[in-house]
Amino acid sequence: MPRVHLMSDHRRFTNGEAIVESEGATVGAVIAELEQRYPGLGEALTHGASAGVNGVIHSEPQYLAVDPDTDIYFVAPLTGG
Amino acid sequence: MSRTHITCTVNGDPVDFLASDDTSLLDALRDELGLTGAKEGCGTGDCGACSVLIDGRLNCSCLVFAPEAEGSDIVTVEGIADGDRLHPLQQTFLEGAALQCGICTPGVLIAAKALLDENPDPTETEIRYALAGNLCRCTGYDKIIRSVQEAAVRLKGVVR
Amino acid sequence: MRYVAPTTVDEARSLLAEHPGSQVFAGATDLVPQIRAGRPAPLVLVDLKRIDRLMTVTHEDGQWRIGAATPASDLTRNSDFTAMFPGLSEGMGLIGSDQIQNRSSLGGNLVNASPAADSVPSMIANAVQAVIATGDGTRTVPVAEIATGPGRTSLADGEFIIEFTVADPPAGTSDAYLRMIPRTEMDIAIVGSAVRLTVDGDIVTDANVVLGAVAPTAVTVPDAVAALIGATINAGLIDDSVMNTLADAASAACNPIDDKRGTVTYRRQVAGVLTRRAAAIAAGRAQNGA
Amino acid sequence: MTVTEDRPTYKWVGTRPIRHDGYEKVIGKARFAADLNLPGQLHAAYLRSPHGHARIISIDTSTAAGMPGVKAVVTGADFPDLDPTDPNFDVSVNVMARGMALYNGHALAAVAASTRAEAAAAVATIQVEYELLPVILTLDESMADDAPLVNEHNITRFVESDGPSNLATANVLERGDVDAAFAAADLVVEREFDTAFVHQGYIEPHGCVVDVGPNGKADIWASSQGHFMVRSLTAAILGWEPSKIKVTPAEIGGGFGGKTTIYLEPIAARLSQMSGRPVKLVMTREEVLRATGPAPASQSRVKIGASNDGELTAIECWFGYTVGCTNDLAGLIGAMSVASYKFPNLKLEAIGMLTNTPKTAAYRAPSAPQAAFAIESVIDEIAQALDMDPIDLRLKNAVVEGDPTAMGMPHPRIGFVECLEALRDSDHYRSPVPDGAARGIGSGFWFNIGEQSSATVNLNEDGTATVITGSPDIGGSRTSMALMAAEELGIDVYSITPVVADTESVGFTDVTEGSRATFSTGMAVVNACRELIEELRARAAKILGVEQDAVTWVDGTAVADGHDPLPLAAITAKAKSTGGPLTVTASLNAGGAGPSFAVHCCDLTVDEETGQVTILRYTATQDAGTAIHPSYVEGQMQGGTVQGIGWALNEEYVFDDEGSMENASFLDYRIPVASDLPMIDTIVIEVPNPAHPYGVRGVGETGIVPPMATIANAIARATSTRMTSLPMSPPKILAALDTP
Repeated sequence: MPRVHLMSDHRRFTNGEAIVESEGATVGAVIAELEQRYPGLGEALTHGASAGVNGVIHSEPQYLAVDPDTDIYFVAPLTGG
Repeated sequence: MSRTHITCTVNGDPVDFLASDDTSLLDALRDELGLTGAKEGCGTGDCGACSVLIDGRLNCSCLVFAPEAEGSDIVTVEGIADGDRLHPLQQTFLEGAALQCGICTPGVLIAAKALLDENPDPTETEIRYALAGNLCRCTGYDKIIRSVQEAAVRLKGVVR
Repeated sequence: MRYVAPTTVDEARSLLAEHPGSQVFAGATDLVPQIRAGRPAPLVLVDLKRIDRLMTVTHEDGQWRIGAATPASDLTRNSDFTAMFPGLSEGMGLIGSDQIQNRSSLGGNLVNASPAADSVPSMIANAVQAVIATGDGTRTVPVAEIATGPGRTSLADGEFIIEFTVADPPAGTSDAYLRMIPRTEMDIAIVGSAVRLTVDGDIVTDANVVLGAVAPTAVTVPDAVAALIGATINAGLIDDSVMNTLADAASAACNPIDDKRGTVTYRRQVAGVLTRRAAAIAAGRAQNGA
Repeated sequence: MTVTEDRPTYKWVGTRPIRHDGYEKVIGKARFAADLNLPGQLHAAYLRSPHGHARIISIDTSTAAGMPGVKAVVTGADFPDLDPTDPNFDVSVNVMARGMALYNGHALAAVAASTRAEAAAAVATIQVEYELLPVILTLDESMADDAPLVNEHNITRFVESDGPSNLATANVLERGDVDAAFAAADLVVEREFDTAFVHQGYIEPHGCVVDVGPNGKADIWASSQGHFMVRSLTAAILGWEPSKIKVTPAEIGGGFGGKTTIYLEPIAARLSQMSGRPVKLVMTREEVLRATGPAPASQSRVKIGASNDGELTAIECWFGYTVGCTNDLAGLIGAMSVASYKFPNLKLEAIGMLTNTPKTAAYRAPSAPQAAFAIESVIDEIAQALDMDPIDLRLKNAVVEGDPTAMGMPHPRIGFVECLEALRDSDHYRSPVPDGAARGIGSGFWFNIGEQSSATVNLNEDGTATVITGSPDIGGSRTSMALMAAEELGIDVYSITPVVADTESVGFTDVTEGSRATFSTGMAVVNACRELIEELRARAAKILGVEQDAVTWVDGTAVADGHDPLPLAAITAKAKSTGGPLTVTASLNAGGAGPSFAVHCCDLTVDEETGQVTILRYTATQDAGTAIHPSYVEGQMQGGTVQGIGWALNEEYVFDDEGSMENASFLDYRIPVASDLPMIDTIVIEVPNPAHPYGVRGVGETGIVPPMATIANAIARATSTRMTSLPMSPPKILAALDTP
């Protein structure tokens, strides 16, 4: 099962859990499953975060495929100058 | 506002144009004569992007009123090449990557030319102080200074 | 706004008389930014640069005559003038970039009446006189009497400066000018200090110390002069006690403001430091005619 | 000097050709935003708020509308109101105020007239009735419990919030147990720092010319860091369809992040629509400084614990940024990025607070320079306390591939250690510190990003190529595209014409930011070339009468056993008969942007009587992955460094207590001049980025991150006084030297 690493602010939905496991073939599916278990978390991840997968930051990861032993790190959106 | 008829030479060509008395020479060059080489970076003589030669002397054209140009000989960046043969400074700036965005380049080339015309063998410090009136935000000045040094070498090689 | 360029002093006089609210200019290196920042443009702009007398520099029988509209770079490139007045030449050489120095003039720098004008302290220290065109003649006053406050001068309407005169400095005399700016170029002085010394052997027989940017106008420092006169200089060095008194006098003479360029305390401290350093340079120059 | 590490030898990549756009720039023919004049164009001028914060009761433009030469006047009422939750709401409100002036300089109205003078005269007649409101300028004022609202529409992002507040964003990252680690540490150093608002300082003021035709089609000519961004933001703010807007990119006179947003185009477009005439709108320098994006000011607290043998065991930071009058997402993440060390225990908290100052914008590695100044200063203080060489201390703790970033995600392949070692072994670091001087070290990095890019490569009948992209080019990226295309196709770099095309002539491309141009757009160019090579092999197979598999592409020729190599030009000459024009478009959303690390070193002296700093020598190392065009990689390092030096020594916004900027000119907003600086020596490190065909890492931003700490650390060693407030101007240094 893909492991999801949450930003501190999103741990308020999971009463402090920093890492949660979640079923899903894409990042979007993982987020949807998390919304079921932790209402509000999915919403926060959709609008306020990018996903770091295998060392790469994706600003819109909805359809990004993930396999069972992937680590997904949710981070605040990154811009540049 | 009445407009004054002004005659002068620009880059070796006799020109005449109309400008209202409070128009700057910079705006006259750009809007009346279509020479957009000189740029406005500040309009107050603090950035040097509008530098031109007036009767051989380096000036900020944004500080000069257009009527003052009457009868003078003006050189802009469009006039420092010899036909399609670039001035050594233009050539070393290209080869030495002394420009990135290029907005300051016209003013820097004119200031560097004014320096070398008067001091063919300047030290690094002399170059830096001669170009202190030309702000550049992209290059950090390093390659500009080295390109002026290289142009000085090439110009000395040419018997003038 | 109308631009006119008289070619004689009389023509300029009548133009100014004819158009109250007109303004003379030479380099306009202060005027243009001020107009751009919203200062109302004058009705008539009188360009003085076409009057030969205001653009020429002559040196005969022990006196220099400098046209008020002469560009600063004409003087900084004049080796005879710079040899006699290194400090004054330094002051003008610091007024902005080469582009600015090819236009800014002694007259403009003085009449713009910025407290931080770089040429004014050295002009005062060298007792430069200003020859002013009045309604129908001229009057001559020391430069120190021209600026009366930020942006204000003692010139009446219609008056303008024709030229400056300064006598050759007596033997054993030299001067120096230092200023404090955050960068190495292109800034308005936070503090400026001009020192002129006359030395006989190794005794200081005459001195003048004038500060810029630390009061509404350039300010002379009598206590500093008193500290210098009679001091001994060996091998170009003034002894420390004199230097400390000199520096304290300079700091005490400051009546500066806090502004975006410097604080009161900073200006006071640095005024003392620069005066000490300028005095050392002037002493070295005066003693060995550097 | 380039230190190259296990990289294939290329024919073109890594050479230093003259940039393709250089000729026009040195003869003064290159056209920047203000260089275009259209027949019949009007000139527009702004009315800007003279107050730091005021409700606009009424705006009366009737007199202005009747003034001579005036053809159109707009105020906030002439633009649709977006919903505060709309992502473009903040930009829209900043382009033109809606009932509320949020800062001194905020645009309230604009007039288009036949001449600039007539427009300005008309602006002066506009009557505005204000209700003055309290002005918030500093972090403390904004954070105060009873602080009035800076912007009543602000909803905090990332965290739960119950209604409008002055808190724009908040971010926390944690790992391990910092308190336990501090208790166990041999040495703990804690310091507070602050930095001022600074501006990107591009020499070209913002400018555009917009011509809206009778059919409602808008033709925009503007300089920006992304003309597709200009199109989408202008469309969103006006409520027009993007397809009705064409944006042609002018040469851009510097941006550094400050032109990744828009200010003028919607106003000029509306004025043009109302007047039926083209409208030219160009800012003055004063307007650029008073009303366009500065980088946020900041306060920070940094606490680091270490063992006696130099292991950095814990770091706890709090960063407070003042982000201007609207909720700016310029990424407080930057503050998090600078934990370049292993730090098993870490707690980083960053907040962004609103102030009645101009809306902030990105400025090279946004929010990282402020954080690096603080962190790298405390790390240097630890090195001093442990009497360790500052490079050795950093080497002992530097992150390598696999170590977690501050955000938890493991670093991909990075070159921080290689930069530290290169500097340690450099001539500069090996030579003794000149007497009277002191030496400082500082490091930093930036993530870089991928985002979307498109590229079209056309082969011309004579075997030359045109490479068309949508990435505006400031630092030489057009020539980098040509170099990569030349390497792929095997033809001369000067037979390639790189073009930055308008929004109707190339595929969608995101803004040039995050040092992504050479990385992402370069990748699109490479992909297009590789597709073309497949097509060329197919065409050669037809010409030679062999199977496509029998043809390989080598150095610009099709090679098949038993046949002479077929040069590219021979194939393109037969394009018609072998299948038609040879053109390929490739696009992608690039992933795998490799971080670029840098380590800087400077020698300087401090005049302890005036507080003046003189930099004697400066060396910058930085990992470029692969330097496609080394001269322009060096240029990015040198330019970023000098901006960092300006930020360190003299640049700051000076506001009066009404929020009016007192130094809105290049005279008193002091960016470094040529005589302030020595040469900036560069050591380019190449640790290839595995996620890019040529190993490219973006180099545009990292250069600005290390300088402030590098200079502060040198000043600390010169004067044994730790400067913690930027800028380290002479008055502040002298004051610090005097306090015991």
